[in-house]
Amino acid sequence: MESGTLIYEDRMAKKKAEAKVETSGAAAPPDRMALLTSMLLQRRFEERCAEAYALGRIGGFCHLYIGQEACGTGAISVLRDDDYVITTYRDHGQALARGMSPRAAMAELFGRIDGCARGRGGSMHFFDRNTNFLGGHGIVGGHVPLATGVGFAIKYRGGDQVCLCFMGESVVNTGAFHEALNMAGLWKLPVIYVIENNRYGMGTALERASAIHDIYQRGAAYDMPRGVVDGQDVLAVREKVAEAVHRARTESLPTLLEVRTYRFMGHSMSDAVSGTYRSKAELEEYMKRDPIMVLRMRMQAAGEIDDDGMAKLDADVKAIVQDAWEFADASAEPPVESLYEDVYVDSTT
Amino acid sequence: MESGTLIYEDRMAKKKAEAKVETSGAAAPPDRMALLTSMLLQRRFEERCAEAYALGRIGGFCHLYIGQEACGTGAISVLRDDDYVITTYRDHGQALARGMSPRAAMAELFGRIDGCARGRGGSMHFFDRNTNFLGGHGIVGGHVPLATGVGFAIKYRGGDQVCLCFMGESVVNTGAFHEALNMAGLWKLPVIYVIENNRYGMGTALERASAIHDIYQRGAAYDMPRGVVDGQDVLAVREKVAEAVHRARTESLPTLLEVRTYRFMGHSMSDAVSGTYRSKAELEEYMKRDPIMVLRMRMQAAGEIDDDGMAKLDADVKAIVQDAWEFADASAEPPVESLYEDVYVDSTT
Amino acid sequence: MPVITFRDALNHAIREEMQRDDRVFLMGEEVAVYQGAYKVSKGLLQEFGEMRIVDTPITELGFAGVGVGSAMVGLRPIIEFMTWNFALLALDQVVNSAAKMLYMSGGQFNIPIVFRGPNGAALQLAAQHSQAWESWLVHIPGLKVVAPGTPYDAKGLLKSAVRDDNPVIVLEGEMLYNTKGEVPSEEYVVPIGEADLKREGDHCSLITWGKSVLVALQAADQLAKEGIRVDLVDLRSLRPMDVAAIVKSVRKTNRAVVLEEGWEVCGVGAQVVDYIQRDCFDDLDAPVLRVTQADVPMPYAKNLERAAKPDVAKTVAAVKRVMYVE
Amino acid sequence: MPVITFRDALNHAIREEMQRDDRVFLMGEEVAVYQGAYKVSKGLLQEFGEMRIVDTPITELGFAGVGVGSAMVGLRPIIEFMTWNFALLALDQVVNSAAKMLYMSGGQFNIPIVFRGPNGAALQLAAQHSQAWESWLVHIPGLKVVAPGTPYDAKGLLKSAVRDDNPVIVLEGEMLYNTKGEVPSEEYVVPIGEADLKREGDHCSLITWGKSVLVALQAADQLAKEGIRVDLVDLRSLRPMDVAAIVKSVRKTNRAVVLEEGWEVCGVGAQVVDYIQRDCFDDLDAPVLRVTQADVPMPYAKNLERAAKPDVAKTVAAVKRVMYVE
Ligand SMILES: Cc1ncc(C[n+]2csc(CCOP(=O)(O)OP(=O)(O)O)c2C)c(N)n1
Ligand SMILES: Cc1ncc(C[n+]2csc(CCOP(=O)(O)OP(=O)(O)O)c2C)c(N)n1
Ligand SMILES: [Mg+2]
Ligand SMILES: [Mg+2]
Repeated sequence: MESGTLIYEDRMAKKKAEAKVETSGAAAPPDRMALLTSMLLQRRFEERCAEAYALGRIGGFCHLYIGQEACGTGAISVLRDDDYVITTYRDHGQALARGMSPRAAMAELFGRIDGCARGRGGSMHFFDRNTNFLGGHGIVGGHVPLATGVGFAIKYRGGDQVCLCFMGESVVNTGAFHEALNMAGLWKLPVIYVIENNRYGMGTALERASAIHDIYQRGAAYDMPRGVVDGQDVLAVREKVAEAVHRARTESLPTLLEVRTYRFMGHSMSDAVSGTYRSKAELEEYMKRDPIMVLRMRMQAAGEIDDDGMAKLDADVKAIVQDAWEFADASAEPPVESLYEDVYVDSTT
Repeated sequence: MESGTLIYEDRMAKKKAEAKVETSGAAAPPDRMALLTSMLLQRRFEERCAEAYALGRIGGFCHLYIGQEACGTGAISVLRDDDYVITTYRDHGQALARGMSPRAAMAELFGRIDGCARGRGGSMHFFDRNTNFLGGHGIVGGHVPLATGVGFAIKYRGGDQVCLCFMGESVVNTGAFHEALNMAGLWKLPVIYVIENNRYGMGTALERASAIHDIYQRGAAYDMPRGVVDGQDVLAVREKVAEAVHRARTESLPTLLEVRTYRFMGHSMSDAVSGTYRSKAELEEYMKRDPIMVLRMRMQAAGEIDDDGMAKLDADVKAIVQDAWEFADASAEPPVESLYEDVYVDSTT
Repeated sequence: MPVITFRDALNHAIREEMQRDDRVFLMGEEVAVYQGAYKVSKGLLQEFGEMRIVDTPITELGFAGVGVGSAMVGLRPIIEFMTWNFALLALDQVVNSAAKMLYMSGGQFNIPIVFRGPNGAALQLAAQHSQAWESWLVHIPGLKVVAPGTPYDAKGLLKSAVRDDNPVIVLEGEMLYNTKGEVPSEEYVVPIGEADLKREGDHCSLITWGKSVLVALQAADQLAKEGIRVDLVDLRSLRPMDVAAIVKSVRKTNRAVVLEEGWEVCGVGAQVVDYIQRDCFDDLDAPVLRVTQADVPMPYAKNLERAAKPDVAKTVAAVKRVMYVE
Repeated sequence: MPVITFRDALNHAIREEMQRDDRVFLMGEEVAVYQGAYKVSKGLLQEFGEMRIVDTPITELGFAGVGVGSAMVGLRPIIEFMTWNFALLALDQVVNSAAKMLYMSGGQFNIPIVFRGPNGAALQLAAQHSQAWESWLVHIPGLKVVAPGTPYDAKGLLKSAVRDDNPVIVLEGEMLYNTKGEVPSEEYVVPIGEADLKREGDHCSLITWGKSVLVALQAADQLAKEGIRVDLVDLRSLRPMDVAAIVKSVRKTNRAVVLEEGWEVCGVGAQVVDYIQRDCFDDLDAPVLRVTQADVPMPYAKNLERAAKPDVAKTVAAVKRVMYVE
């Protein structure tokens, strides 16, 4: 276990060493190919998750990100390595976007010792100290105060990092959200709260859960800069988040950003893709704006990729996912004797 | 123990029997003398509370309402008997305004069997089934969801009652407030949330606790009708609350009303009146707008009361309070054998 | 007798009580349009409409309080927590409003409310979704707590809970919803506070409740094959607890094992042990042993989860230990 | 040795640890400008400034989470709850974030945080402000829990808590803040997990912690006058608990009484009883008895409150009962 001090000094040193090239809120020109690759990796990874779940290789709850990849990918693409990311149980895509190894991710889902949480966390609790990926949290709203706390720590240390906090649109109705955003607004903390508004919290349409429907307007209650963006367009997300990150880094101000998206799968593996609470027609309508397709089309139009290139990319990505599967499969179960480890650390400062 | 059914039917019968005279949002012409009397009664009652506390006749926490009487008095004055009132630990004034007998109130403070909660509740937990006074709650924010629940019950039964929910301005930062107001806005419930903004939550100025300072604007997050009013002017409060009550009764809509006031005493009996967190000068400035004085001056100008009349009224009110003290003093302690009563009712439906 | 699932038993209890008393309503996340996260409320929206089957935002604290407020003025809510794990957020309302209101109002406001939902671990749901909450809830005077293990008890206890004029906690088991059992078509209730002897024996008392009743039954079967006759006391209600039934059993067997899903430290089993040593001090031939979850947050990995949970083998071993067998 | 109050002992512990380590900060309601609702943080704002002594809005859930979040990235927060009664609102963060984070992250994120504040009843504060929470907190693996009864232990344990790399709960007593005791001026810590024998005797073990230590000392004095020599085990830490110290004492006395402020059902005392009957089965000459709060929400009236609380007379009576005296 690394001590808190080391981590702190590491980060500070790193931060200082870094040339700070950003000078305005505008994002550096996007590496579109990298964005496309990341989104495709997430998609292929999760398609295999669904397969593994059906085979019983993955257990418990498993919430797929398919359809929402542009949100996490665009947002995370503007971060520095020493920034922080924190999210909900719907965490596979963002973890991969942040650079978690697909092997560690798949091994975690398989409940193996080489998983990103040694097999203790599972789908809902991805963690990765190396990429400052702070989880993977299961209680709706519960991680939002944590994000505010990360922002507090950044300000406490006088750093210029930021914390990116993802959540679903249902979260805005929870008390935890309210308490956390009020403090972030009051204390001016460098946190970007990204609401991935996929229109449903499980089977409840947002209009049946929130008294107002323009979710980002909740920011008014906390005097917080706010905005809304098309969540199927990774470049648009990237741009909006870049502005917010700039504001956070340079002025230590929080932002509430609503990203309008849609999930193409059921809420979790046990939920039908459509039926009770949303129609097949609605789903199909939204699927026309697949975020991967949206970017690919744009790149194709600009001559940055062609069908062959796409096929090659897909094959590469699939090979990575296949490798992750094989790695996970070969990884050992955590030893039963390790059951009592990690309840406490045996150290003091 | 009366059963829920009986209460329900009682109220319904009563409601139907009542001629519904109100036809607009405007309050009936105020009985100013009644308002003055009520406020003066609260003031004199609480002055004796302070005395009793110093003598050790009252124990525990004791939060006085002195300076804020116009808020509760004006608001409650527009209610019907079958409406509901719910509030915080700072509940003496509102209970009296609602018609609780000063005897039952003082006996409760003395911890006696004839108290409004049999001596079990004390200062923070006044309850009175007869006047639909639903308490007296000690956890900041905790009673706000209860108020929303009362509104839900009214709508469920198809009644046209309303629920008046008082709270301090600190409450708007709690998760409970947020969750409760979102539901009231979403479901359109007949609840009037009255924020008594006395500028401090214990020793914390509102500007140091809330990201926005125009508290009533929090209503925007819940699509809720909202407003602000001078809380030292009982007539102004009455008028604003009357509008809200009308909206609740006729359209089943909630309202968030900020009432700007000031407490003339410390937060509780153990808090100095001024010092650490507010200056004597500030206090004195605010005390110039004593709500009782404000109304009295207006009535005096209109020839509705003169100095003699005021002296007479004061003497009457003091006599009532003296009687309450003597009653409380003569009332027995709750029998020790009753300790285990009221944990459960021994009934089913 | 008809054989139905635990889920349907609960569903029927709610439906019957809602038909019987129009002050009863069901509120919670996904109970209406979605027909219940675990389908306990299936069909109820269609039968009772959206005023009585109410979907809420994700606001456990808020809607628990809404329930209590409505109960203060005469309604009789059934509040469904999607799971008790999320109810942790609502416990201020359960404890400070529901449980204490009658007392602190001097007897004026009783709160006839039911808080129900699945409790304890299902399969591989990891640390935040796998907690058994009974010992916390049982600690609080003003609450009643029941934890049925069979469809029969589930229906009968839930009906009693709805009719009770006090707040009642109903702890269900996600893993129980699909289990089946006989449930009479005629009206019946199971009184709160009465244990049920699920298996008679004179060698050792095995005391449990809720989901663990299934484990205990299997353990009893296995022990029977080895000639060990277990007296299986299913507490069913945890507050009030049928201490007399426990004492009666231990006086007969002189030995006891308490099996529970939750953690050891201050678990309900500790209280059961306290009652036994106090009231059966001279009857005991061995210390009472407990079988509980390992003292760790629940791990995700299948093998670790299995190792962490109490099970038939651990129960059998504990019974043998108190019998000084092997 | 200097004699100081319990309040000052805590104040000094915080100050010294904040001087020692600039990652340590104090956050809570009224800790800064107001100098603490109970003045534990007096002078600290002036010494450390507003970035390290932080007033919060009334948002127990929120600021508990802020603490945990800051601890994930290397700070070492001390979170003050004005009282543990309000901390009920924050328990999701204490349990699901602080206690479980290390486990569910596979050992990557330990949470070095202290949650502290007054616990249990003061005087006439009635039902919502008078609850003792230890049995809930002790139930949870991943937390450590301490409950000092003297200024010496308060300072030493709080310092250990701040230095510990795990979440530690510190339960203080509002009624203890003004009590005085010897506290060395030199640096020291009291290790978490070690009980302290506050009085030696061979007739009966009296086991307690926190505020009840004072009651137990008075009871021991009174019993001594009647020739009954009590072995007074002050647990000080409740998780981990010094079971060896309990066992050692009971092996010597063959009798035990457990005294606690909280309710009986699933109280910490039940767990102590469980350990004793398990590990000292053959040593006991009488059932272990418990002295607890009456099983009711706390009433306001002075006489009822007195009747509800455990006290010296009840403790003395219990010791005599296990000694079969009178
Ligand atoms: C406090 C709490 N209540 C309920 C749940 C169960 N639950 C898990 S996800 C979810 C819906 C969340 O919807 P949203 O925030 O929109 O995120 P999405 O799943 O759409 O990404 C619910 C109700 C929970 N995990 N935590
Ligand atoms: C959840 C909770 N946290 C803290 C407290 C302690 N406390 C009691 S009153 C109070 C201040 C409330 O201020 P405000 O809401 O403005 O009401 P006021 O006292 O000014 O009427 C605090 C912090 C409490 N009772 N409940
Ligand atoms: Mg959603
Ligand atoms: Mg205030």
